Amino acid sequence: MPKVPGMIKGLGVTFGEMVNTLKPSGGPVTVQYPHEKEEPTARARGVIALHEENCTACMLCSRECPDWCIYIEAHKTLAPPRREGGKPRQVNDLDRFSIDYSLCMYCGICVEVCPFEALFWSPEYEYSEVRIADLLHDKDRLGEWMETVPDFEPYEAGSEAKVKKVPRP
Amino acid sequence: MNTVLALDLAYWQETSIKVLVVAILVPTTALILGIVFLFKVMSWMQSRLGPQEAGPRGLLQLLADGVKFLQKEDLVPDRADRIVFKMAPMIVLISTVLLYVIIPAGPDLIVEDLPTGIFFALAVSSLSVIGILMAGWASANKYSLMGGLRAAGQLIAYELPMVLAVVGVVIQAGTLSMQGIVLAQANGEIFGFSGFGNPFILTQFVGFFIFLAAVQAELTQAPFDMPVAESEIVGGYQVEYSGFRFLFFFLGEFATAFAFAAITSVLFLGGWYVPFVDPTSDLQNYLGPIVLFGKIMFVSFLIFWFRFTYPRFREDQLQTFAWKFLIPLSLVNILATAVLKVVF
Amino acid sequence: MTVTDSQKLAYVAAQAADARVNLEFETDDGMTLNMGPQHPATHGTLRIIAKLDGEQVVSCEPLPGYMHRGYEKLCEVRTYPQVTALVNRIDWLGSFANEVPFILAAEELMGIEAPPRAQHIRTILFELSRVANISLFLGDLGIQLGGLTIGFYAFRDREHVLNQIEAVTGGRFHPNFDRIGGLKDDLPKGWIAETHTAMQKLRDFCNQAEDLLIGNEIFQARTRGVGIIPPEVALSYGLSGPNLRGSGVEWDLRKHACPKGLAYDKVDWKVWTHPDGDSFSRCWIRLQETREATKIVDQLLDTIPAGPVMAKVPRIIKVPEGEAYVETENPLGAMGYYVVSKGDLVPFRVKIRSASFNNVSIVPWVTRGVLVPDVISILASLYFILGDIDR
Amino acid sequence: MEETPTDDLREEVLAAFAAELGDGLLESYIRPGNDLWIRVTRDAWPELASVAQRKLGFTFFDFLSAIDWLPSPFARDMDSQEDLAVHGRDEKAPTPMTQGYAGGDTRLQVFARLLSMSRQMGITCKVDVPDDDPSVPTWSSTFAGANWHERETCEMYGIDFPGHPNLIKLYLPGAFEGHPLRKDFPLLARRVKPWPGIVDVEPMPGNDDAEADA
Repeated sequence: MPKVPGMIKGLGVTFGEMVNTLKPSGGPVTVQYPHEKEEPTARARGVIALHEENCTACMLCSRECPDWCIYIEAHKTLAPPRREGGKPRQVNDLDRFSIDYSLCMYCGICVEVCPFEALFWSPEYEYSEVRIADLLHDKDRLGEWMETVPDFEPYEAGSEAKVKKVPRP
Repeated sequence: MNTVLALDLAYWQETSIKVLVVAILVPTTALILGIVFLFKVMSWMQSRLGPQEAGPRGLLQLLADGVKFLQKEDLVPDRADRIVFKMAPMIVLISTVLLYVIIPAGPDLIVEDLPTGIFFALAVSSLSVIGILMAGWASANKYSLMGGLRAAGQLIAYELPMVLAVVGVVIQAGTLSMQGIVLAQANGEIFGFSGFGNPFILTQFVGFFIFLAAVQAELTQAPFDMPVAESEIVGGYQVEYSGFRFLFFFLGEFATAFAFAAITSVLFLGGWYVPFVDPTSDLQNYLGPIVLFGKIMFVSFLIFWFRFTYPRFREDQLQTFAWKFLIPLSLVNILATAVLKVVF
Repeated sequence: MTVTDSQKLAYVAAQAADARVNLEFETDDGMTLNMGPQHPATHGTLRIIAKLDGEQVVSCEPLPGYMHRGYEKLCEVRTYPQVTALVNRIDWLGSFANEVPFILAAEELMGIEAPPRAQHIRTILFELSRVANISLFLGDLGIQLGGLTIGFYAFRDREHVLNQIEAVTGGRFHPNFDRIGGLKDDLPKGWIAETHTAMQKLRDFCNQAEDLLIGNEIFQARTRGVGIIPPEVALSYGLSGPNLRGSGVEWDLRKHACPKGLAYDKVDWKVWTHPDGDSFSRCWIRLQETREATKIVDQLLDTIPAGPVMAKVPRIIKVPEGEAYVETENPLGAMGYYVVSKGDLVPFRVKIRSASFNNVSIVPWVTRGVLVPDVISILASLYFILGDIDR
Repeated sequence: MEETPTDDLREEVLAAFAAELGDGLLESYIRPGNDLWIRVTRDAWPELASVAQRKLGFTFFDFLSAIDWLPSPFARDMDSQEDLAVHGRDEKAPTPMTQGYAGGDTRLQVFARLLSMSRQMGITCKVDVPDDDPSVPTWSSTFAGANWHERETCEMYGIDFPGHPNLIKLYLPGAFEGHPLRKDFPLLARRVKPWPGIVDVEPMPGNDDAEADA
């Protein structure tokens, strides 16, 4: 049989929330999405950006990818020597670096295994497409995301990890 | 005799105006309740804003939804009883429309002041049970059938406490006429002070709460929403309905909520009576509807507030609650009212 | 759009398979009610076939498998670091917790132990995923029982936890943050203070949930004395987590058999049990556990030791030959990974023991003779995640 | 955890099982302070369940499953693809079949895990399943929870559980053929698409030893 207290408390909760939503200091928790946007955190895994200069086509990311969604093609070419008077170096020049975001499960393994710091996470998330084939981002598109990559955050006290740097042009 | 319409109309003219008024009122009131409570108040209580895109602050959203429903295909299940299936929403809506006949909004603003007004209201409101049962049966769907049967059991169970709660008011007012009940409250006095009249909620508060609980059940609103229980039987008798037939159910539900809120205001809160104004004055015809509307919104708020707060009962618990608690309580209330009526 | 013959054949085969299942469950008297795979009460694609007599359930049989992804097979072709990205998806509401037992099992095989700082942060994230998971349970419970409002509060307040998880791991739902020998990264600056605030908000939410739902008389009438599971039955079905503690068995892997690599021994907290074994006790225990978890997080946040978050591990991880089974107290119950290694890059066999699988297998037993609305409240109180049943 | 007392605990449990089961207990393995494995004959398998539950306090049923010890003919799938691309031939020698802890003689083994709350320890029980008669007596009469686990094992490994009340498919559609968790069942998702990890770097034109330099 319904007793009063629990039911009255419930009414109080909903009424209180209504007042809280309506009063200027409270407001709703929802965000009217296309008009206003929430800022994701700096570490958010939104989209993978490629810093092409650092990539050596070592295929590590492509191999470690659990979904097999990174496609890399490259060719050998000669680059100017690092020191003056040295021999020209032989480097791998990227022909193709594509990530298929319709397969990607955003695990971040590719970013983690990259030994040359060529891949970065960007919190950008607005790149949905009407056609699924358009989700295959080529190396130019991946390169454009570099602008949106935020700096790495400093660490909490007691940490021994070093803050990495994002390469900027 | 004051009259708003100082016109002398022929019977057919008067009747067609009345039909028109009811035909406009039913969807309008449903829209108002839908937007204000279902969309806005519910959203606020859930810490959000509700629809924002259609119209200023999303106020036209329900209109847009209505248009959308009209555009949808009118689906009839293959094995449904076609005639009964198509008729059911109409019957629910007819029961709602008939309720509006006896609601007074002013001394002269009433479609028909039947001498047995409240009796008529309770009678036609149970008509919707037949519509719901028809819908549940004709859909050829197990969920619909369960929903329809639950609705029938529930509405019949709550008809009784509702009638018994009204009896207390009727005893006190000494009339079944809606206008008579309003006037009885308007002419009453609280310990010799007659400014507010004497709304029956003061003497009939037990009746008021029984009536409110019964209204909640009658409208199949939570905590008594088993007939449509979304998470159990996925909408119950409405499962197979689409397009404008679903819209009819929707209109019926909210217009009935409005009508019952109006009846509650008339029975317990003094109806259209504007305090400190002579009940027979012509001002009542202008201010009365506003006062009544305010009261209706208050009662609707209570109804929807409960709806948005409580989880639902189980079917057998609901019956227990009706038969073992509400009905004995209302009988005691009648007894007490009658005794006090005789004593004073 | 053209339909090929093979598509037609596949459709016919699917229909025939469906019809056969229906036939298997058709009764000669009474009514068979098919709930799901699309049904609001099954949050996911669980199909339940109930034989009814009026509104009373004669027998009720869940049919899982609509979301079976074959993780045990998929794990066999993935390297150890890749598996964590996969198992995130098992119990998607408390996803970090899925990684932990697997990593602990691999650590055990390799003989590595994570540094204390990593153990602490791991435990914090573990508890945060518990809070995220169970707070949504409280909301879902309301939705199942007809009180919609609490569901919105749950989504609102779970967001605080998800934001904290995201700030560390970068993923809201699939953190993929736990590594063999430690963690992927350290905490960002200011995170500890923010998490304290979030935990306070979650405690407020728990109070709201208690006022709005758990303390409500209608809710209690719906759940008390419904779906009673005695302790012996719970044990023989392998029920775990709050479902087991709701039957009065005091057994919490965090307290009684905590595997190495988690910092539960450093905090002071209580294991809640309830003697009744009914739906209400299971819900009530989950509410208390959410509160307890916020307290654990608060304590751990204040005592994080300094140091590295990663032990020395080889760059290419090859796990030595052996077998290990590690189970932890996940939000849904005991979750364990039986890892068999052949000294290769990939595990040879991974048996995933998920909590919901055992928890749901009791449904046919516990729903005999109850009413249809009780099936809903029992399912809601047993609390399963489809991904956790089907894996 | 100190090593010696827990070790004694597991030795004691093992001795208790040996006393109850007699010849039924074939082999055992103890990882000190951590875990205990035992392997029994197929005939002793149901007895093991009732002894564990009623006499030795292993009342909590954790899980039951099976394991296929056949070395995978496909490995990770991509391994063979990589080798073929780089070396032009499959260099992997077939590995011999070895069983894990507590030994075994057959390709398929059913294993289950029980937990004792009073002792706060678990035990993994194994039983050999002969290839020509893949069946193991059911546990579902002792541990009700084994019902679903045995259904899953049956469809995934093709092992019969005589005495099981309702051994129908749990996950897979009724018409599904094959036993997916057996090692010789290919994982098609990894075969329909070439592995993108094969090195695809074009050498310098006219430079034949580019590959050797790289």
